[in-house]
Amino acid sequence: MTIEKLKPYLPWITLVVLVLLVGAINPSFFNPTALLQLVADIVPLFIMALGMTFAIYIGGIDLSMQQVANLVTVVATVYLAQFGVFVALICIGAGFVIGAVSGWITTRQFVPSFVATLAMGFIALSGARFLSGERALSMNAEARDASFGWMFGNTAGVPHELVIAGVLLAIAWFLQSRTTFGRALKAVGAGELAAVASGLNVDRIKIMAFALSGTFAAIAGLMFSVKLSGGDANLANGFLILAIVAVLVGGTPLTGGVGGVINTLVGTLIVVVIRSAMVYLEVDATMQQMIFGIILIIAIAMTIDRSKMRIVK
Amino acid sequence: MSTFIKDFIEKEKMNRRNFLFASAYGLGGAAALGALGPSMARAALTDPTIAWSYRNRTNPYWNEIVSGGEAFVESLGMSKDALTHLINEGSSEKSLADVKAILAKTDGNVALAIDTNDAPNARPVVESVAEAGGYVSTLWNKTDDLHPWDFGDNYVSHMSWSDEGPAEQTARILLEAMGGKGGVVHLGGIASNNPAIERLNGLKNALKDYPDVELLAAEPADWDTQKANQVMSAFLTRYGDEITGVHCANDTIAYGVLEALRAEGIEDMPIVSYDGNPQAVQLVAERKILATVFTNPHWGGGITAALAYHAAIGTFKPSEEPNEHREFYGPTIMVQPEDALEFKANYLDSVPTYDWTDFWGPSNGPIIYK
Amino acid sequence: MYQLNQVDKKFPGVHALKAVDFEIGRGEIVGLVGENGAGKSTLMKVIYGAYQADGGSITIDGKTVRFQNPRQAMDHGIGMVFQEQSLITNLTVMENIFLGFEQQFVRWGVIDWKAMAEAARHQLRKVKLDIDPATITSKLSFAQRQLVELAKVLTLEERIDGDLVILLDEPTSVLAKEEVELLFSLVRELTSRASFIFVSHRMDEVLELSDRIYVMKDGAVVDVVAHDDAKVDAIQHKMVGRDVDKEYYREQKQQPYDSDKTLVRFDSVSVAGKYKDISFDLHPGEVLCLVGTEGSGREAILRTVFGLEKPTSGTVEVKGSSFSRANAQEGVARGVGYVPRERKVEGIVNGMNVYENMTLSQMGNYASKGILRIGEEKALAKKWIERLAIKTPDVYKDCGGLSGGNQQKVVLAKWRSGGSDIILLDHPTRGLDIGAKEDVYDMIREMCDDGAGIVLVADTLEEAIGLSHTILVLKDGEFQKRFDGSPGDKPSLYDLVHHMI
Amino acid sequence: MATTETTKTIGSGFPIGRETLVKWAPLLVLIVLCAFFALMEPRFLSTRNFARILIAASPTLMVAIGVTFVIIMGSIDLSMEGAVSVCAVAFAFCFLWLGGTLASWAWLALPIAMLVGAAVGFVNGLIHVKLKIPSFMASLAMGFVGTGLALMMTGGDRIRIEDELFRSLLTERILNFPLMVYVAGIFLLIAWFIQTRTTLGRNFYAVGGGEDLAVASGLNVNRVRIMGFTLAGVFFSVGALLAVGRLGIAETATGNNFMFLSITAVVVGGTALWGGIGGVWNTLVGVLIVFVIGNGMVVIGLPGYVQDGVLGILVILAVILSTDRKSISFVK
Repeated sequence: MTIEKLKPYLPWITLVVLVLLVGAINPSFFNPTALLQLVADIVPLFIMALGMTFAIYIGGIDLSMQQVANLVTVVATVYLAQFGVFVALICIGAGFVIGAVSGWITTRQFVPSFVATLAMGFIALSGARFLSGERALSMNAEARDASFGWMFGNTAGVPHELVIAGVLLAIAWFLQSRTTFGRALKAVGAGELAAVASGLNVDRIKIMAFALSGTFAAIAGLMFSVKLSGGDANLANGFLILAIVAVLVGGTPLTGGVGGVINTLVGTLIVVVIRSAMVYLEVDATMQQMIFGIILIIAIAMTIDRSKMRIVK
Repeated sequence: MSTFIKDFIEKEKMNRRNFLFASAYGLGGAAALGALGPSMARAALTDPTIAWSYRNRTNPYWNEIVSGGEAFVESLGMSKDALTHLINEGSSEKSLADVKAILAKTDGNVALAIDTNDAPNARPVVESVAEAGGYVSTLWNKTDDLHPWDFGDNYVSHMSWSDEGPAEQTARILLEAMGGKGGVVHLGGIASNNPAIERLNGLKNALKDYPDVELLAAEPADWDTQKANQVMSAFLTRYGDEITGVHCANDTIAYGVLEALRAEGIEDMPIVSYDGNPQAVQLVAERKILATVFTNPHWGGGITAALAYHAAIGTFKPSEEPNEHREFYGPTIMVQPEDALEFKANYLDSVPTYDWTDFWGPSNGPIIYK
Repeated sequence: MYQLNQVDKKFPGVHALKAVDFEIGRGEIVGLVGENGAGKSTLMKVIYGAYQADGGSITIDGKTVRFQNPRQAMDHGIGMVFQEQSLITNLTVMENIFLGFEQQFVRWGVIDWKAMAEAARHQLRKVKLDIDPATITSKLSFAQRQLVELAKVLTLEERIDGDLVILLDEPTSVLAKEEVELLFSLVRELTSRASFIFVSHRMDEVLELSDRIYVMKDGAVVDVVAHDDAKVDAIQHKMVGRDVDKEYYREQKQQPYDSDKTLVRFDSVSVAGKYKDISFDLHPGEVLCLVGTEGSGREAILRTVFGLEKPTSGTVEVKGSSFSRANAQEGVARGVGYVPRERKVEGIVNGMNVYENMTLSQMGNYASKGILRIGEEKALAKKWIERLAIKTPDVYKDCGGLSGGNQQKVVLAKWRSGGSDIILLDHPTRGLDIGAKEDVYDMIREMCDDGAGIVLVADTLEEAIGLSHTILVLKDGEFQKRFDGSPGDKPSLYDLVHHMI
Repeated sequence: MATTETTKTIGSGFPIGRETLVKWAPLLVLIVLCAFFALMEPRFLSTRNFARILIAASPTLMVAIGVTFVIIMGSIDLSMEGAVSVCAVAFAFCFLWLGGTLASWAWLALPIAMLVGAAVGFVNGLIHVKLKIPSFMASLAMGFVGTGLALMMTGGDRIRIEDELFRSLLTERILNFPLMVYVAGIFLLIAWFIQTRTTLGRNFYAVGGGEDLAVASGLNVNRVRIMGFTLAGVFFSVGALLAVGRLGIAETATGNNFMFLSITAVVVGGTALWGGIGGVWNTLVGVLIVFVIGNGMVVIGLPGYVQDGVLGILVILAVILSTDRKSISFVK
């Protein structure tokens, strides 16, 4: 029975164990400001994972997020001078629309989200390549600082990125657990047919979930673009798999209806700890990938709650 | 934060160089002056961690770069394991995160050599290293408005290669071999990568003098052998015998092209490539490739680390060096069939021992912006 | 021959089997009855090897055996016929029959399809089913599937030399009357070769078929009755531990309905391929029962009222106007509530707790601008838990973990608390024990008293007759006959069956 | 990622045409695509071009067939990139170490590579089944491990295989098609054989059609699962061998891009991600569709930046056309 009670906390426990392990081997890991900075740096990844949580929470997946973010870095860079801070609206709108179209293709055309979002990602990539003229673009530094300088920097030692992440997390958490929409998401993830039979507009809910993941991808892309002060069609590469891994390690399985945004927070932190442990523990360059894979297996084996899964596929 | 905006407005009228310097500090300034502050003041470091941050280990080019870095570390009397490897796997996000991690771990006591994966990523990397008091030398990728001299001593140097000229030279060799007529196809790198753009421009420049040669098509092959193979196959369908020469953006692409041709039994197609990988040089010696351009990644990898290290320990003071010592082109050596074997013996089979304190000897002049 | 001695099984927090003694002789048909949660399914799982007993012993012909999995049980001649959907629908009939035992047809690593088809035909003959063994199972009717299921278990005949014990778990729940008769005669024939354990909620069938009947309650065997001594009342008394109300279907509570108002009007409605030309009116306080065999169009009519099916012709009016689009949202918005047959899939959301399930169809009532008032939700759930005596530790309990009857109560509470006054009940008492059934019947009467109209597809004909004001008999999607049933003047079973088949 | 099939057999008064149409839709899509590209550029429709498409498609076809088995079981295998890399590299090392030409003992490197593939798949299956980790995550992580292993073995170098005999896979042609196309064809037939004529192959469908029901029938589902992943690993290794044969290079990057490509191909071919439906011929058609699109777009001279988008749109259309919408209640 005690193990049953521990289950919801397994991701947290895994995180703490990992942190202690790395810290025990290399105590310099415990520098609080450095840790804070470490966490601040993964904010775009975390936002991406937050969005991915919605897609996975309803039992789907969104593979277009990385390309949406790529597109957004280009859009943000190209139109910053013209629209200033309002370029954010264009970016977020683009993410929302792409996500909604993915959702529409999945729900109304019965194309599995794995393929639908992958294909939508290709379309977004085309857009990014076209708009960027196939070049790496950089933002006008003055315009960037004037419009988005507030995204970075510190207040009372707290990096602003963390504040943004915190706000987004709070919004996502509120959406998930305090709104009819979040409740509907859970119903769709855990029992879609029952949701239909209860008169929920399931299609719209699913389309909204993908639209949300697209929106978060756009926010992540925008932040990343501002951080790097530029954009190109490949800038956000490398986000996708890590975002998925972060969600899964956090304990939101692909079956849907279980887990949530708080899990994603833990999952992202676990991924980041593993990754920076490679640097802190000076893991041999040719071994890093393999060790990442093995630790991942161990972490997932520890964090997933199998009691909600009838059949493990 | 608000002080930052105030600063920003005040400094708006300053000249651009100084402004960038200011904004570089300004963005993260509060953090630097707050908790992390003390390390900023240090002028020189003792026994800094030497780190190389690069794309991946699955590419021979980066292996050459790293071998240079390791050779340099060994020249200091350390084991080559002393070099810290930061691998970004093609992700700018990871590149930056790894840099932050190493800075945190060493508290800024680091001499970093880096290719930032994507040009926009160079600024945040340099900013964070400078802020933590470390020393960084960059290779290949940076935006045009980012300059080492805007960061005092901490941004030691940037080395790149001007590919347009050498690519034009190889293109001329190719066009000559084609007899000045026929059709040429170009298989490029990732379209947005600067070297990919420059190498295609080189070909276009050369074509101006060969009006009878048509550029049939230019497709990105993403530096990828398999993709190059498929694109070349499709070219063969579309243009067939019209193709009388192939211009490849790098050696990896050339391998894929060669195999696509081989599958068709075409053995004598003129091909040129770029990078001078050992296998490509061997192919040049066998006249399967007519020319490649050796950029000496071994030296490049070693000297980039050496610059960061020696600046860090105070061997020289970067801010006292002229600009052409802070931003410069790396060496290029044209490899053609006649000298391929000799070249291979001199540079590849036995790697020359370089003097890692001769920072600018083999370099190729200051970087020129268009 | 086959014996369980003092078998015990415990799960965390539940003592599922308490020192159960059970035996079955050669060629015997043994009935097994009990309320849901009495331990029947646990006992069966122990018998066919899905669970291992914690205590006691299992002997076959005096030899102690212990099964780690169903496979080992099969090797000892114990087979199980599951409820309808236990064939894998994307496989052929013969593959299903020999699933897990293909090796006998494999030569040099290759499956000999001809040999398998021949062997499958042999099995199908045993159950008198004349179909091509290469048919994809999804193309069969439910009744055919049930027979294939039996044929599959009967492969044990060839495989095992010794005696066979075959468990039949609710084998008749999807069968029409004549199909049930066919099944029973088959079972009786087969007693020359096998013994049967027969589990069913239909007491009459158990009584008819079984030589002896085991009655279970709370994980223990409370009585063993011989066929000749068996009386429904007595057995039910043992099962429930109290007398079953004589007025089982609450006929005395049946009130006349208000024929002046119309909730739902069907005017010559057809859905292509499902049913055609159906007309009826549903009035407040009326229980309208659709009677027919599986596939007669009953469910499709329910789904049309709810908005899940779009009529191809005719008009459907719900509260005076027709739907503009066929979807459930509009149905729910007009006060239609749907209690589906697949309770665990469509009724409740497994993974959501009690209050979340109760407000799922009416979240708008418990939210301001999309933000939920969770406190009110919990209060609602508490109220209905009390009102319907739902057995749950608290409102946070995952509905997937409740018993069938309590799940059904949650579903009914969901609609009633939301003010639905057109309630569609599809097999509302399916799989429920007697006590829970009575609760459902009470609720149906209460809803009628509150002015709700109910369209019912009942689990049994008796239920249909007992509960309804109006009965429509359907056959192959066509209307046959309408019966009015006021208390004391109800149609007989025979009347209905006559028009059904 | 999962759906439920509504099992409504009653009143299925649909014309017979629809089911057949959906079944053949992927092939129709393929033919329409070929016709379209041929119309735009007649040279597309030449034997030599088809040979080129098949050369490019062969390794992916092998990988896609491997993952088809796993998908039929209702699971998914994302380890192909790592598996292909590690098989290619292991093959190259053994091959060179044993003599460097097929005419010597080095031919042993072929079965060794397949063993390596089987081992990767086996471990993958074990992790999935024994640790009860959903296959999506288990195989994804296993892919990292595979790539990492390949990287560790090569240190990042590429290994050239120059042996003319081995390279005859690419250079020798029978009836205008190189040997590797025939090798792929033979393995396709083997896969078809496994799918239709062996117990294991049929059990994949049983597991995909209803796992709990298969368990209740006495099927050792765990064993079937592990065998499925192992078999997938073997096909990944064949894909690796063909990839090495095509380019003469074995490296850590040999496995790149196989993951999304092969799964897209499987789905486009009409095999359902939720298991139980489809098979190796579907996968063949799916792989051909994907590669015909890729080749065709370059052949008709579509600008590079448009190609990704067009691929995306065509993939969506192909899947829509080959989905039996009436039999599905929802898709995730």
